[in-house]
Amino acid sequence: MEIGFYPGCSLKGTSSEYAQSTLALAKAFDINLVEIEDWNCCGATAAHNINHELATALPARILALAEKQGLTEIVVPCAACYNRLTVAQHEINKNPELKARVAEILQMPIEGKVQILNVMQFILKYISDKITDKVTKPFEHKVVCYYGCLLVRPHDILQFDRLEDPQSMDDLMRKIGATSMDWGYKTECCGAGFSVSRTDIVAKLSGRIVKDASDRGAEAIIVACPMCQSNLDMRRPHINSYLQTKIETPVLYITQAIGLAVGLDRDTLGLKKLFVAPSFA
Amino acid sequence: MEKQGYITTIKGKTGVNVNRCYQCGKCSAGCAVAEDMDYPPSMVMRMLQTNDEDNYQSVLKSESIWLCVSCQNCLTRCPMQIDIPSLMDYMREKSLEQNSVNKKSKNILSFHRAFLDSVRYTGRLYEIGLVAGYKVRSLKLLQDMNVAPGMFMKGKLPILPEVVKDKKQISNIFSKTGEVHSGPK
Amino acid sequence: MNNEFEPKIVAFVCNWCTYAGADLTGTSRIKYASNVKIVRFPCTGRIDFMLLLKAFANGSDGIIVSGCHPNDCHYTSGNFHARRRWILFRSLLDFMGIDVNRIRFAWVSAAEGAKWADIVNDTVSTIREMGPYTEYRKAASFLAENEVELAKEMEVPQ
Amino acid sequence: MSKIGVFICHCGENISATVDCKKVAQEAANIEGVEFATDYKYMCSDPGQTMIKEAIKEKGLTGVVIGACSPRMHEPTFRKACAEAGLNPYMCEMSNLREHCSWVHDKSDTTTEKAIDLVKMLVAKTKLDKPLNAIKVPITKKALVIGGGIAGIQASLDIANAGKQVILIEREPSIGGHMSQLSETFPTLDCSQCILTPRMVEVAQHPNITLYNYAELESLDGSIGNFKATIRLKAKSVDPKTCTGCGICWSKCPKKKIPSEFNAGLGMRTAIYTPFPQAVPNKPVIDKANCNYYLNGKCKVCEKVCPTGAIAFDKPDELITEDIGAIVLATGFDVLKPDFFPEYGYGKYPDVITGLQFERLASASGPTLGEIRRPSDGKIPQKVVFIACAGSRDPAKGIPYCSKICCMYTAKHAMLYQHKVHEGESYVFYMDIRAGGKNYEEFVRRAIEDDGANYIRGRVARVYEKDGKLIVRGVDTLMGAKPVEIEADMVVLASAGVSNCGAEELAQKMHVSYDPYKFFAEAHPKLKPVETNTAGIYLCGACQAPKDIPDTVSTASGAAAKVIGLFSNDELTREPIIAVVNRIPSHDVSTCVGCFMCETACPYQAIEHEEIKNRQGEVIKTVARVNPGLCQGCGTCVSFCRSKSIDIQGFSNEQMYAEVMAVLAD
Ligand SMILES: Cc1cc2nc3c(=O)[nH]c(=O)nc-3n(C[C@H](O)[C@H](O)[C@H](O)COP(=O)(O)OP(=O)(O)OC[C@H]3O[C@@H](n4cnc5c(N)ncnc54)[C@H](O)[C@@H]3O)c2cc1C
Ligand SMILES: Cc1cc2nc3c(=O)[nH]c(=O)nc-3n(C[C@H](O)[C@H](O)[C@H](O)COP(=O)(O)OP(=O)(O)OC[C@H]3O[C@@H](n4cnc5c(N)ncnc54)[C@H](O)[C@@H]3O)c2cc1C
Ligand code: SF4
Ligand code: SF4
Ligand code: SF4
Ligand code: SF4
Ligand code: SF4
Ligand code: SF4
Ligand code: SF4
Ligand code: SF4
Repeated sequence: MEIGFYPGCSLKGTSSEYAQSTLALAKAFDINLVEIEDWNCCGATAAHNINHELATALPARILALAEKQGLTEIVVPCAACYNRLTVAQHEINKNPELKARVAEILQMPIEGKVQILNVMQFILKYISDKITDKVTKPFEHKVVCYYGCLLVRPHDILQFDRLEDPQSMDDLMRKIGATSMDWGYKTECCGAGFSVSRTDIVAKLSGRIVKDASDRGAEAIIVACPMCQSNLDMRRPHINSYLQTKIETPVLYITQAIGLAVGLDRDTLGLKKLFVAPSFA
Repeated sequence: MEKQGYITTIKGKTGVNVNRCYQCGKCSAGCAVAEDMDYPPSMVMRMLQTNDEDNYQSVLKSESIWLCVSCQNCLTRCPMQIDIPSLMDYMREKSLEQNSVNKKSKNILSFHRAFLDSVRYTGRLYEIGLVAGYKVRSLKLLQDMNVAPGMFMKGKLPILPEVVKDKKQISNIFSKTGEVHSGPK
Repeated sequence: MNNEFEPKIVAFVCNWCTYAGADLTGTSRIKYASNVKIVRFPCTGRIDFMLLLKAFANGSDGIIVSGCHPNDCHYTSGNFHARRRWILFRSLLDFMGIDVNRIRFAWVSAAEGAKWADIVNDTVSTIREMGPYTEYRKAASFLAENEVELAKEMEVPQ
Repeated sequence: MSKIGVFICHCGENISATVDCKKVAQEAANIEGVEFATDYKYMCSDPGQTMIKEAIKEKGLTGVVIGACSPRMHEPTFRKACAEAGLNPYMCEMSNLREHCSWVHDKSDTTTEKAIDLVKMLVAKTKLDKPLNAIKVPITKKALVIGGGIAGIQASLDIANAGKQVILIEREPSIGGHMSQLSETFPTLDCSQCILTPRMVEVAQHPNITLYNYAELESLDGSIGNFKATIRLKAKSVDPKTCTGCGICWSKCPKKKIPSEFNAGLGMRTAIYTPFPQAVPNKPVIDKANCNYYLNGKCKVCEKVCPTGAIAFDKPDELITEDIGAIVLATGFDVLKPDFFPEYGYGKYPDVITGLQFERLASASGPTLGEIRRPSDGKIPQKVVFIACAGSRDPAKGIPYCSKICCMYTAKHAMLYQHKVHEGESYVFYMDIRAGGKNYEEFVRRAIEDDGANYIRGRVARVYEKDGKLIVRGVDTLMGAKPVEIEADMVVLASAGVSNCGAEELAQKMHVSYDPYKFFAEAHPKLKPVETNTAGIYLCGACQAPKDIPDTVSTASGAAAKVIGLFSNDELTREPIIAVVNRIPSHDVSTCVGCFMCETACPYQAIEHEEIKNRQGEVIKTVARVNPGLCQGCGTCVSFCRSKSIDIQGFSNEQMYAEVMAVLAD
């Protein structure tokens, strides 16, 4: 089976292990993820912070390319890209004027009918049912699931999971044998795009998250967003110096955790690319 | 902008009727960055409600609008369903437009600019380029020197940018949406 | 002054709100133009729009329809029915070649004596400016020929 | 041929100062069908009325038009006078020459001309008047009260004490409603059960009250004065006549872990149970959904131990029908349940509870015998956070209204907590303190000033648990909207008051209107607060909107007064201004085509279906019929009827047409 794939910039750079593990996981379930040809950056926070039209046009090009390539469904693992793409498509569809304007900017027709799936939706739709049979090495660890702020919001547009206290990731983790714990920071913000410009804020916000996880004895924090991952993982030195402790709870992508459970190896899943190395794999 | 009009303009541009806010504070209570803001989100709402040009200008000059990380916590929980994130977007655009960006927030803007420049020239984010661009703009030359080598080692920072083939289309998108190159500040 | 056109205007009002409001105009001794004559109905819901058409067809220059404010209807919802049909009625008027400005739809409560005077005066001056409604004979024959069809047209699907 | 008499009044100078009354009378005399016309200084005075009566008799008048003040003022006066002279009162109409003419125009010929026109209009209408008779309906003097909370209890007692019969139905095993669950009540802090229990007992013992517990309204027919109510008596599985209430059965029942509704889930009960020790009636019922015997055919322990043989497993539901003259709706309210507060973790953290659960904790008869102990581990909480407006005033959660009672009970809760846990700290997050009422503000001030409740103005964004503490993240909007974090042991949500489950269905059964939140709607918010739009059905208490006990009891007594007023007559007299469906030319035929547009139009459900049968008894067609008991005479149906088959007496199509034509005819 073939489904479209939009990696986005992070997955090509800082978060290449997320792309790696997503592709590997799909392959393990006989799904071929086809990259959208000549895709561009979605504009992320930057565009939408300072130029609304640009923030719509950049994702629109991606969607238009997918349509051109005949893709009806695309998987977007980065929660930020997923959010931007979904919101842009929603806005285009509810506002015909904007749709026309965007088509004019792009010099390309756009339908606005592509199904956009985040990694969770992708797993739930195509993999979840078959997981139990495939688990060879149950992921028997205590974990907390960190959804971040973008995966479930804005809820009236995304319509994904429960707004407060979402459960889909927790359910998946339980399926692969993990103990998924209740905690206080499921959907609190990690500092998102401030990673470089306001590292102090990221250290504080991500610090609270990491601390709560570690206080509760989590062996890993499970995420589905490269931005969350890099803030919690790559910024760990900042976090630790802010907290004045040394927390070594690793931050794994959900695709890596599931990958391990179904027997994929460390390298395929890019585990060595994590800054805070997991002790168990 | 004339005194009477900004509430109406905001409503027209963002759909947010600032007068719907009844100052419960739930947004500020849940906002990730409220304690770092000069005006927490519910205060921003109150200031705009006054329909007072001074207060409007204070918001445009505030750090708050740049500190907002668009996490949507406020909108998610606001009993009145007020779309503060969109309002913040709008205020940032306005603030840029009239050149009253908060001094302490120049770094945040520099980062956004550097980011967009990377996208403008390559169609994608080129992270080394981004960091380099940001450093030039923010003059924070030493920042992240400790992280970068680790990233190289782990194969997370490609040396050469990936480039979109249809660069023309990308630069068209930028020029047509009015996102002009600002150059290092 | 004497040569000025004096329009004939019929007001269709409900008993509970506007009729009482007009009574209050009187009790408060607020003066208004004497062109308007009030016909009392139990409720605006009772006001059959065929009756309004017939008023036009028989030489009325203008019409006022007034009842209780939304939610204040003595009979809970009669005025909502009236309001819903008003939308259909406008297009019908148009179809018959009657300027919709010749009819004024208003809400006047029992406490709004002054408002009633304003509405009357305002309507009288509007109609005075529009001049007499002269095509009424045409409307009359049209109505006579199409009465059943028109009645059907006015039916409101729920 | 009609013989109309026209009487023009001067009203001293009120009319004659601007209208030439003599001229009006003269012109009126020339109108076709007018037999006699005159003018007089004061028509409503005794001599004026005598003048009318004499003219009716002498001239044999068939109709009367009085050109005077507003009919809203003197129509009854003149109609009465006409009736005294032997003329049907509904053949008398008034032309409003004062409020609509002399008082609003200056003296001039046009004013007099307008007066003449106004008289012409009413003459035209009166000529088409038909003699009508006031509608008389006999009244069954027995009231049905639905719901046995404090509202239903109060209404029942008031009606019964006036010597009228009452049937009270309560769907639960016991009467008492929410008030029986409360600890102490604001603003006086008297013990709820202490003031309620005597009234419950009085209901049970009152000779004029028949109490059906465990019963619900099945269906309702008829109209004011003559309703027919079918009541479902749900099978109790216990014969109340033989049962002595000894309690052996429930002490032996093996099913002991059923969350008790009375204790708001904080305590357990058995399958055979009375909700609480002071229940009225104090006889158990078996909860079939939880009883072992009904679930898997085994057990019957209760039957074995019952000394009187009262257990009756196989007795089915029973339907009874009662004739009823008036109904009082008193079905109360409910509090918002879980899942509405995922951000507060309600349903997830056992120590996040509702106000109603707090009442049970604070109540001497509750699961903790009145000690404030948190549900998770039974510890006495040292820090309690109260969150006001939980769900209320929150359009995002679908409840934009203020629940009215929670500000007060939250102050009470903080106060009770401080009284019971002296060293404890209480925090109240609020948006506004709504304490309008006698001694209410003083009560709240006491909680703050004397008992030290910490009031913080702002909402709470979320609550999560950590190390056995509930972390409450709120804000203090009076301190620059900076976030506030409190590590609490227990969180109490002042959850919104909402309509009772089943309210919508009940309203539809009874043709009572309800608002978007499914609270029953009063006929007029200010002037008919205890009436519904359906004549003969009244309402009181929290089924109308969240209400505290003082308001509940006042409306209950108000509704009872309406019922007693209605029952003080043997017959009901109503104006005959109602709709009728024509049955001309012969009784068998009607132009009605049975489209029932009228039915969709009628706000009172007054349109019924009637079958017309031929001599062989076969149904020829179904036509509309108006129930004169329900029709209020709005006439909306008339303008909906395409075949002009339904018309309204006193405001008929013909009459309204004639009146309009009279204005336009020159
Ligand atoms: C937490 C809390 C604290 C409170 N504290 C106070 C206080 O301190 N002081 C104060 O004045 N007020 C207080 N109140 C308000 C008080 O509870 C209400 O004013 C009162 O209970 C309303 O009485 P009611 O009879 O209208 O409704 P309810 O008490 O709700 O009674 C309604 C009754 O009708 C029955 N019923 C429902 N539907 C049907 C049906 N279809 N057929 C038959 N029966 C039916 C129900 O079983 C119930 O018995 C408090 C309320 C709450 C929630
Ligand atoms: C400014 C204002 C605005 C208001 N607006 C609203 C509103 O918008 N909506 C609303 O619902 N309510 C409103 N109210 C409240 C409303 O006015 C009262 O609820 C209502 O008037 C109370 O009626 P009452 O008959 O109890 O008292 P009152 O209206 O005070 O009537 C008492 C009567 O008793 C007479 N009287 C007094 N003493 C004696 C005596 N010893 N012997 C004989 N007769 C006596 C008095 O002369 C008076 O006629 C408003 C009130 C105010 C002050
Ligand atoms: S949560 Fe909404 S209503 Fe409350 S203060 Fe913030 S914007 Fe205003
Ligand atoms: S979207 Fe902005 S204002 Fe709203 S909670 Fe997040 S950071 Fe605060
Ligand atoms: S009948 Fe009316 S108008 Fe005539 S005197 Fe009496 S109050 Fe005045
Ligand atoms: S044991 Fe029998 S008599 Fe006693 S309470 Fe139970 S049913 Fe009634
Ligand atoms: S039969 Fe049912 S009610 Fe009776 S004792 Fe057994 S479980 Fe309890
Ligand atoms: S009574 Fe108080 S707590 Fe309850 S909804 Fe109204 S304002 Fe909120
Ligand atoms: S609208 Fe007229 S024709 Fe139709 S059912 Fe009613 S009375 Fe009969
Ligand atoms: S007059 Fe009004 S209440 Fe009577 S039947 Fe017609 S619509 Fe119903």
